[in-house]
Amino acid sequence: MTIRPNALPTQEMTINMGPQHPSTHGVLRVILTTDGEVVTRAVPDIGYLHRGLEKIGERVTYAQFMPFTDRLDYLASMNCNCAWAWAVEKLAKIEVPERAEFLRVIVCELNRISSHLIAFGSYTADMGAFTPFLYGIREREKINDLFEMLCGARLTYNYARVGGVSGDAPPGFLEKTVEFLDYFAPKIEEYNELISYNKIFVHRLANVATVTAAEAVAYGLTGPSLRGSGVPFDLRKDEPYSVYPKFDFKVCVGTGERGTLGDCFDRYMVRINEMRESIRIIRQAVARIPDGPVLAKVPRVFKPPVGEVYFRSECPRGETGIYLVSDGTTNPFRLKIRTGSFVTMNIFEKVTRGLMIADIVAVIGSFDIILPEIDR
Amino acid sequence: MESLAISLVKAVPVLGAAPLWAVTLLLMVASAVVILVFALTFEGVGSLVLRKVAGDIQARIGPNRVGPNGILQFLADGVKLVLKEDIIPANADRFLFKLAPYFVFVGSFAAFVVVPFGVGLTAADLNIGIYYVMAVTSLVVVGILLAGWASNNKWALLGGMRAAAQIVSYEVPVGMALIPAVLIAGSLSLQDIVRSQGGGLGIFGWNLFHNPFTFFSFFLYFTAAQAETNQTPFDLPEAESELVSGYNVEYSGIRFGLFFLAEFGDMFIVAALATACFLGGWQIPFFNAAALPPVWGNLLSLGVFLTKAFLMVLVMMWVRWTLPRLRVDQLMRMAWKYLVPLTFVNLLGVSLWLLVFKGKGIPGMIASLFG
Amino acid sequence: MEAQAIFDTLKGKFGDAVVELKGEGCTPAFVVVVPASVKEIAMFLRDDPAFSFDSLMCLSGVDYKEKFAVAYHLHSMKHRHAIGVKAFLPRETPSIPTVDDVWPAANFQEREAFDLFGIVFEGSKDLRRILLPPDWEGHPLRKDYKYPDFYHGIKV
Amino acid sequence: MGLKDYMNNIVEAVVTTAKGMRITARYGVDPKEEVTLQYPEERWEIPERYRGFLHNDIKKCTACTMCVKVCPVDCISLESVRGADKKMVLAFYDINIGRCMYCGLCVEACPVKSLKHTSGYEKASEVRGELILHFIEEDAAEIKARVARQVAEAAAKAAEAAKAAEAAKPAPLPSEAAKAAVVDPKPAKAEAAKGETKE
Repeated sequence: MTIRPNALPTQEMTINMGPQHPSTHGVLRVILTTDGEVVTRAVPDIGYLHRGLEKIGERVTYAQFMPFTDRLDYLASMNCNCAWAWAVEKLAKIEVPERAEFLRVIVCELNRISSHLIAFGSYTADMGAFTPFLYGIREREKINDLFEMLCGARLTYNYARVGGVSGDAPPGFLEKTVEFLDYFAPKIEEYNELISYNKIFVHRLANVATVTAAEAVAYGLTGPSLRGSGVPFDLRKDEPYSVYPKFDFKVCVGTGERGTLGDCFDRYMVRINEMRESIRIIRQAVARIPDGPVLAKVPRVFKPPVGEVYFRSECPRGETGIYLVSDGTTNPFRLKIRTGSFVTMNIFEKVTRGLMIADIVAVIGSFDIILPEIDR
Repeated sequence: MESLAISLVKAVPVLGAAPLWAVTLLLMVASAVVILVFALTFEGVGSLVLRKVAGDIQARIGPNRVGPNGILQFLADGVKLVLKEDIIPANADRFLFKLAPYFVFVGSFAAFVVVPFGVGLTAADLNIGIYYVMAVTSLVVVGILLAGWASNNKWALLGGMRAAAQIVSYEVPVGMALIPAVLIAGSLSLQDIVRSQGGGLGIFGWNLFHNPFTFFSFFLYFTAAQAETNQTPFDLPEAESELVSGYNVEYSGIRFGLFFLAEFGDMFIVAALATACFLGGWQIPFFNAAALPPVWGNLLSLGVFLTKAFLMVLVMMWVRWTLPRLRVDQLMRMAWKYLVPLTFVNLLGVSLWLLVFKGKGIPGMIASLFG
Repeated sequence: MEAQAIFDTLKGKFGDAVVELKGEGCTPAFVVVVPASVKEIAMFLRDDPAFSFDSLMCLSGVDYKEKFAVAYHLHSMKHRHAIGVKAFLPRETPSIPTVDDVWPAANFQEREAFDLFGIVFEGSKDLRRILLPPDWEGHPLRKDYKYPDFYHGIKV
Repeated sequence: MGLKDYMNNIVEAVVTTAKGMRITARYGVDPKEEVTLQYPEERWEIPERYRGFLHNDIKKCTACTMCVKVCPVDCISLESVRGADKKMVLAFYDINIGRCMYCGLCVEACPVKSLKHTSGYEKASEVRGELILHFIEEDAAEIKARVARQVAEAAAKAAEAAKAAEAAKPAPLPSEAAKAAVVDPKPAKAEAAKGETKE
């Protein structure tokens, strides 16, 4: 198409997407420069939810910071709880009873399922299909019931403790967990039939915002976003922590089944498939959980040795790395939390160039970002 | 309308004293009021049903607090819409901003005039019925474009532009998909089209089963019409999750209510046209409603027509709560690469069929085989 | 590859630019380097096939009261080994070359360190405040940060 | 795009739509699938470990201030005075449930298990002050005065007893003893903190 020399001059339009927008998953603001429907540049602006968690971390003790990790990624509080506990235990060299580790793995994987359910549900809602979202929420409520039984809260669990977990599984918890898994496993197939392979849905996601494997590694993508690009890297397998080496599970990677490798659809499918693997892990963990105490004898206020530790664990939204510098006092000297979503936002501007406005929504959903984790 | 007035004057001698034009005017006003009341009631009930269906499909209950089982919810919603503050953005083009909802409302309601509700229940049985519907529903696009422009909001503008592109594109397949029914009936009047689907063949007398091409025509029409009326999966002009709420993002109170009502009005028009053109309209299988006394015949056929139309509306809601939304380029591709060629092929097929088989459909041929 | 071996190689290549290896109490062990040569060392660590540290896990600023530090935690997808690199900066003029053209992942984390510590990354493509508003005064994660009472006339 | 792809696209779109609609229809017609809980009328079963509002059993409480120290958001405040029998007497014990994040650390820290989570979760108020739970209704100043009086009386008694036993030694002034008994919460905190780090 040639441009007519006497055509009317056109100009690009700057649109503010967010911080109040239904599909930015919170208070993300994206400054869009558009040429009609085509986005020429999308710059993320973050920080609307900055609460200074790292600064708070410097004034509370190691044990007291636990409830704040609930607020790090509120859809996967258990994973953040456990990540903090593992990091501090590594720093202070605390041995954890095996039953506690099994319980942690069970709750982490349950929380991974519930977090992926939200990712799945909100993604479909972003794409215009509202019904699967409510199906996802319905299943998540059942997980919340389990957690409520275990620790008494439905959102901010605060379950892990430095040295173990806050309470043993109440009678009937493990049985109910298995019951839930039996109920939930066929639902994944139903989701796939309902929406995943729906022609419109596939068309919306396939070949959109492709990230190659090399780019994904260079930009520090982690978790499902990295695996969606075909990199089989999972911290649970490749840098094993806790009792994960004892379980048999598969690392799900994107295959490019409906488009190019590393597009939105691959990232989406990795999450769907990971739910199946989590079910497998939980089944094994429930079957093999040993008896014993669930909390090591750790004083409420303790002084870890001088030193520093960088510990990373596989959270539903990528690697949550905790960098702790201890000066030998009761409080952390410096605490830095590297979260999956924050680093992921780095690649956002690059992959969204030339997409359409509707695709911006698809990209945000496919990275499954969550704002409290970005802004901390 | 005039013929109706003459017959009315004959039936009721008291009216003979008044001039004929006055009686006609009176009838016009009366039928307008009746249609408006019907449309508003439908929209109220429709919104309630929509939410109930959504609730059922989404494994929840839906509205159930206002009145028994929530059946008065639509009244509560209506009262709320009327009482809410009517906000006009400071930088909006006030005149156009106020004008836009009326365009949309009028465009959607004027189409009710020709809907064949029953044997004799049509406000105006125009001999260009289908063209008339196509023409007045096009007013909606003007209203939406105005709303998008006048709001002085970028999201609204995008929604308006999307709507304009979408509705104009989808007019083509919608029109093309309706023409087979016109060809079979040999008339553009909706009443004629309905009448042509009667006879002793029962439901096989419907245009839907006339021949394979009309069968496809129905689905093509249904798909394209969903797009023309901005229903999911083609609700791009509103696109809650992308454009926040699209062209009506700045509207509130009763002005928003007008958009809302027009949306349901469009929904009914699509269902009514599909019913009239493909599903036999008010025709009752194996039963001639026109032969009954006028009152009973009309009531019965009205019931049948509304049942069919409501079933179509239910299907539209069902689709709406199942499918995700297309992207704007895919929407255009669907119109011009899929629906337009397919409807043309269909039209050609129907024309050839009618030419070759002398206007007979498959059921008709089978019936004549068995005597 | 072990931290000691990495350190030895780096020491052999860069000499005085590589100061020391700290392994005790630190996981992963980290190599202390002088800030000016961070970029060359980073390039080398990324490109040398024996190391191929292709991913920057974490970049953090640390305020040691008398000086600042920037800590890089690197990981290699190929060899599956990790190392920390740390550079100490003077408190008065905290500035260090950027590594965002070595690892693109560094950009946001450098912006964060700039925002919360005031560490300047020279040559960065886009060094703006990221978490705090552009007109915020001070760098909150510094140990001597005083909480402001008001922000734009609003009580904090 | 060949004709085959073209037709495939149409068929696939129709088939996948039909599949999805089958599932939604199943949910639509099956009333058993409705999971909504009609909240004010129906309520879910509160599990035993539910972390609702905090409640402090004042009779058991020893005013050890462990809860105050462990609370990450400082939502518990208390003041206590040393009573006549050397035990701490609470002057006031307040929990700001508007600030509380229901983490449960204080409940775990409580050595006498007087602090507990209840199953309560409904409390909305238009006034922030109403979100502060006062567990001692009596006025703090009155309690302090009463305890001081008791301490003074006890001291006087002790002094008399001491006088009777050892008439040679002078007894300390009662008012001074009372003053010393009113413990400032801050030093108590520091003391307890020391004890804690030791274990």
